[in-house]
Amino acid sequence: MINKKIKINNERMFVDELITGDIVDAGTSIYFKTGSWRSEMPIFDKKKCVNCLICWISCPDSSIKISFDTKNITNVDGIDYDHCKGCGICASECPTKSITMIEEKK
Amino acid sequence: MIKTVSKNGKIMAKTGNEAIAEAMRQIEPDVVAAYPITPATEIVQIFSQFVSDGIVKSKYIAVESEHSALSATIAASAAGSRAMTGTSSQGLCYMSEMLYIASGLRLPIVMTDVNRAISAPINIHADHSDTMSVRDSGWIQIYSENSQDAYDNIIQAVKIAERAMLPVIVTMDGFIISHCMEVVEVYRDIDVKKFVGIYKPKRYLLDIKNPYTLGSIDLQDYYFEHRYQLAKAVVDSKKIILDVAEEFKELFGREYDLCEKYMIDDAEIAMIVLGSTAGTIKDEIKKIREEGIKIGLLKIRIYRPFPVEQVVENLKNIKVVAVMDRSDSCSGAFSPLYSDVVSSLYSHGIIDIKVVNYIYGLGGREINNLHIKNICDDLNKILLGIEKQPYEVKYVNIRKK
Amino acid sequence: MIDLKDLSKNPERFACGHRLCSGCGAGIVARQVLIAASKFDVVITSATGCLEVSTTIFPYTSWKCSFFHSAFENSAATCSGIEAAYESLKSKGKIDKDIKFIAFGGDGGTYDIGLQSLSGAMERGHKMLYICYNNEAYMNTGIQRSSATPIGAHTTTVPIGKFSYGKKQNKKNLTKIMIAHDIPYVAQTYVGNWNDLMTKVQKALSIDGPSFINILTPCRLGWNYKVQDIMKISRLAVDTCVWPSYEFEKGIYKINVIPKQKKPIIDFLKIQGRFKHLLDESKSYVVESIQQYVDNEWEYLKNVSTNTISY
Amino acid sequence: MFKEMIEIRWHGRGGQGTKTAALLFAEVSLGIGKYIQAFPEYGPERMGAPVQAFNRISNYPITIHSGITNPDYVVVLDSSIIDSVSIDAGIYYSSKIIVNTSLSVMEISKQININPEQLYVVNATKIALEFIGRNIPNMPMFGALTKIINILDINDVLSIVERKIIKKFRHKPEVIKGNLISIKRAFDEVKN
Repeated sequence: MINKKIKINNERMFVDELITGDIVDAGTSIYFKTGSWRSEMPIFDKKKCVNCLICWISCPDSSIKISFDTKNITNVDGIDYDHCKGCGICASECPTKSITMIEEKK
Repeated sequence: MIKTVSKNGKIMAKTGNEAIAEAMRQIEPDVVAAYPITPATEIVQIFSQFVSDGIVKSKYIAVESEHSALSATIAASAAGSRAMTGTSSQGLCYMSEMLYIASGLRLPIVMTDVNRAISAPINIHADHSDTMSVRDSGWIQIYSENSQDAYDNIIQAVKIAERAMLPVIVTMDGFIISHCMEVVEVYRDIDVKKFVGIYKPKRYLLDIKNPYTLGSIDLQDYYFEHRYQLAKAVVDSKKIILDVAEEFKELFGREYDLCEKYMIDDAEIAMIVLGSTAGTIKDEIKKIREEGIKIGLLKIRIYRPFPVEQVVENLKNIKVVAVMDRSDSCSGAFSPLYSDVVSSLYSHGIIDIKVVNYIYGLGGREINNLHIKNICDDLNKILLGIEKQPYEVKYVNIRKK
Repeated sequence: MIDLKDLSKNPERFACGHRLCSGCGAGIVARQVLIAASKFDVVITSATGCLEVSTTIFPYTSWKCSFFHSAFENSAATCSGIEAAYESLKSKGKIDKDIKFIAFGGDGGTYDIGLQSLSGAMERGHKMLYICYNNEAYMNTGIQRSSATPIGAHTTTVPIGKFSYGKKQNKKNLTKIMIAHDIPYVAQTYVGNWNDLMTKVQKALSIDGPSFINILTPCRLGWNYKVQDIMKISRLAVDTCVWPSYEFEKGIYKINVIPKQKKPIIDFLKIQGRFKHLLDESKSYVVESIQQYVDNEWEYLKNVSTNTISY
Repeated sequence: MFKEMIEIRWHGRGGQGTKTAALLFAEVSLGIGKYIQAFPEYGPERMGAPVQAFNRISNYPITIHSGITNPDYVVVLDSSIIDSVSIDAGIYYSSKIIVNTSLSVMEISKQININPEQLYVVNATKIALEFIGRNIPNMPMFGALTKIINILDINDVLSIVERKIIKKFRHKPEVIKGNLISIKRAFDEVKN
């Protein structure tokens, strides 16, 4: 119930709707968008990428999107712009320079 | 032979500490985390012997401080286990931060506090300064008059806590009760276990299939609602406390209420008190009554939530009341129990009653029948108009030139 | 060796949408720890601090596993309470799963206010992993000095000034203190080496008893560097030997990363705003004394280490 | 005649079993159906230092929780404390004092200025050494008090005490026997 309300309209809950105690359902922060924090934005070039996953493991914001191909091998798909804060660590760490930072267009 | 109240009870000689340890053995909580402090040490000493002897299957954590004792107890409770602890005085002060957290997180922890004065000067004897210092922490506070009370209260506390989702502190006066061997009726293990039942929390951290976050940060948008929820729960717990008392009476025969009335129905003057001194006052009231003075006693058993309605109901026809505080607010604005009594009366429009605040027994200072008789004489003089109601706090049995 | 491809197949347990600073090291630590622990069910506790307040702003939480916070100084005691409850419920047959317990704390909550609680929990031998994400100052409250703050660093409670070059004391060597507890596993690692960090986490979790990992976690705000340079800076800490990567397992020291060429400490200091004032000629004696301290500690570590293992 | 409530004060030194005697006296009294209280002089107990312990015994529930200021009986486990402790504090005309001593009533009476009619003596140390083998005079003094207080049957006392200590000394039956004999001996020997 709590998730739904946050998900749909970010509405504040009334006291009667709150679970007893200071409880939050797991993983609800995905409904909080931090993408607007960016001043620079990472651009991912799939062609250069070797799927080493260093960007994925280095990202503090869990914002590198991955998927699994038919052989169940992990592929890097790109950036979750809803949450990426534009820190540029991925670009800086990428061994094949598949990610570059550009100015965020407002 | 002394008759038992309960059908299957057994009369035993136990100190307050032994009675609490006995109740804890019967309750057999999953986790106990505690740190030694006089005069509460015996409780955990006896209990850890039960653990060492395999008499209970509880896990005992001998932590390195009271702060960690309550921290670990809170965590164990949040994890889904029935958790208990115990302390006194400085230990309770050191736990203070965690007390507020336990109630804020709505964890049904049961703790014993053996009432002892707060330093400085360091003193190991009874007064209520420790529990009074955390009276607004959102814990239910139950005061015990004697070892039997302490034993019965701790058993009821488990049920109250789990039903109200609030932590409960059961207190008894240091040494006066904790170290005094008295007659205690101990119930059968099986009956106590049946009464407290099995703890089934709705949500708990070890339920890893249903993970959640407990102890998040509230900003301006939610803190107020959560604290309101807590305050309401504490006030609403009065009904739960009475329900549990009713169930207790059914199974064990002993009656409990938020307050205990003693010869107060036709009284003109009365005393209000917490803890062991109630017994001494009862003893003296019996004698004073023989002189034809209509005096009664209202013993507050449940101090938090404060039994506002019962206090009003029982005092509304009284002319002069002595509120006996075993702690001092050092404020000039009267002491905790007095403030609660007077605001209860005033909020209900009862203003033509004379209420006098007596502070007694700090650091274990003796309070006996003679002192109580003197207070009664004071009240009687005010009743008869011989003396005026004093405008300041009166200190009992203090050496002053 | 950590296989990222393999680990990436497990569900992510540290959700996006938290409110740590852009490029925050604590976020990297939390994620990598959880990813390293992928094959276990875990319960997490945390001390009050950046990580906790930024990841659990009601009604949002970034934790997809059970997470508990109660206060600043008691992450270890809290974790020990949960572990005790687990042991109790397991012995009574109420729980059958294997669960691991991880406590997080910053350097303030670990080196300073939480030291007693940590020491107690470690001494009692609870099966738990304590992780200190060490950013060398109280960053959550705005960069105040802690006992983990290194000599010469500028903080808001020991600011540089006419009569001050920042903190005058060396940082406390907490890793050594934890080693002195004689617990089965103690390690030091850093954010710039996911392989080293995650291997140590896995090792710690495989051990039957308490373990402690001290992770150097640069803070962009407090250390004042270019946000994307976090990995570079922490690697420099290892290459200059001011923060060696080593472990202490069952009484044996092992250095895990030996720099190919030990770099002078100035290389580490000069790219951080918190040490900028030390570059002035008049403060060269401070830099020299830091170099001396680093050299001594490094020699000591080499002497006590019986061998070297790199991950 | 049994007063509504009897109050007893025990004097001794830390380590002599003063508190134990009071606790045991309460348990024995409970065993014959009395309401009881037993409490030590509150505070840390230190070996060798003078200590006190108290009892209340009644046919009715005891609600009073103050200290005992006017004891009906005073039991002194160690006569060497007479000089430093006022064992006569709060006593009144019918209080009775029982002292462990090798001296006579008259000698003690002179020493502490108490009416000899209120005074009783027994050489509990000698009895303890003879039958228990150690100078722990609490058990014999227990027997002496039983005699003077005259509300407990000595046979009840012996059987209840045996039941209480049998667990502790399961492997030392001679200790149990010694304790019981010393109680009985002091019961017989205490005199005015």
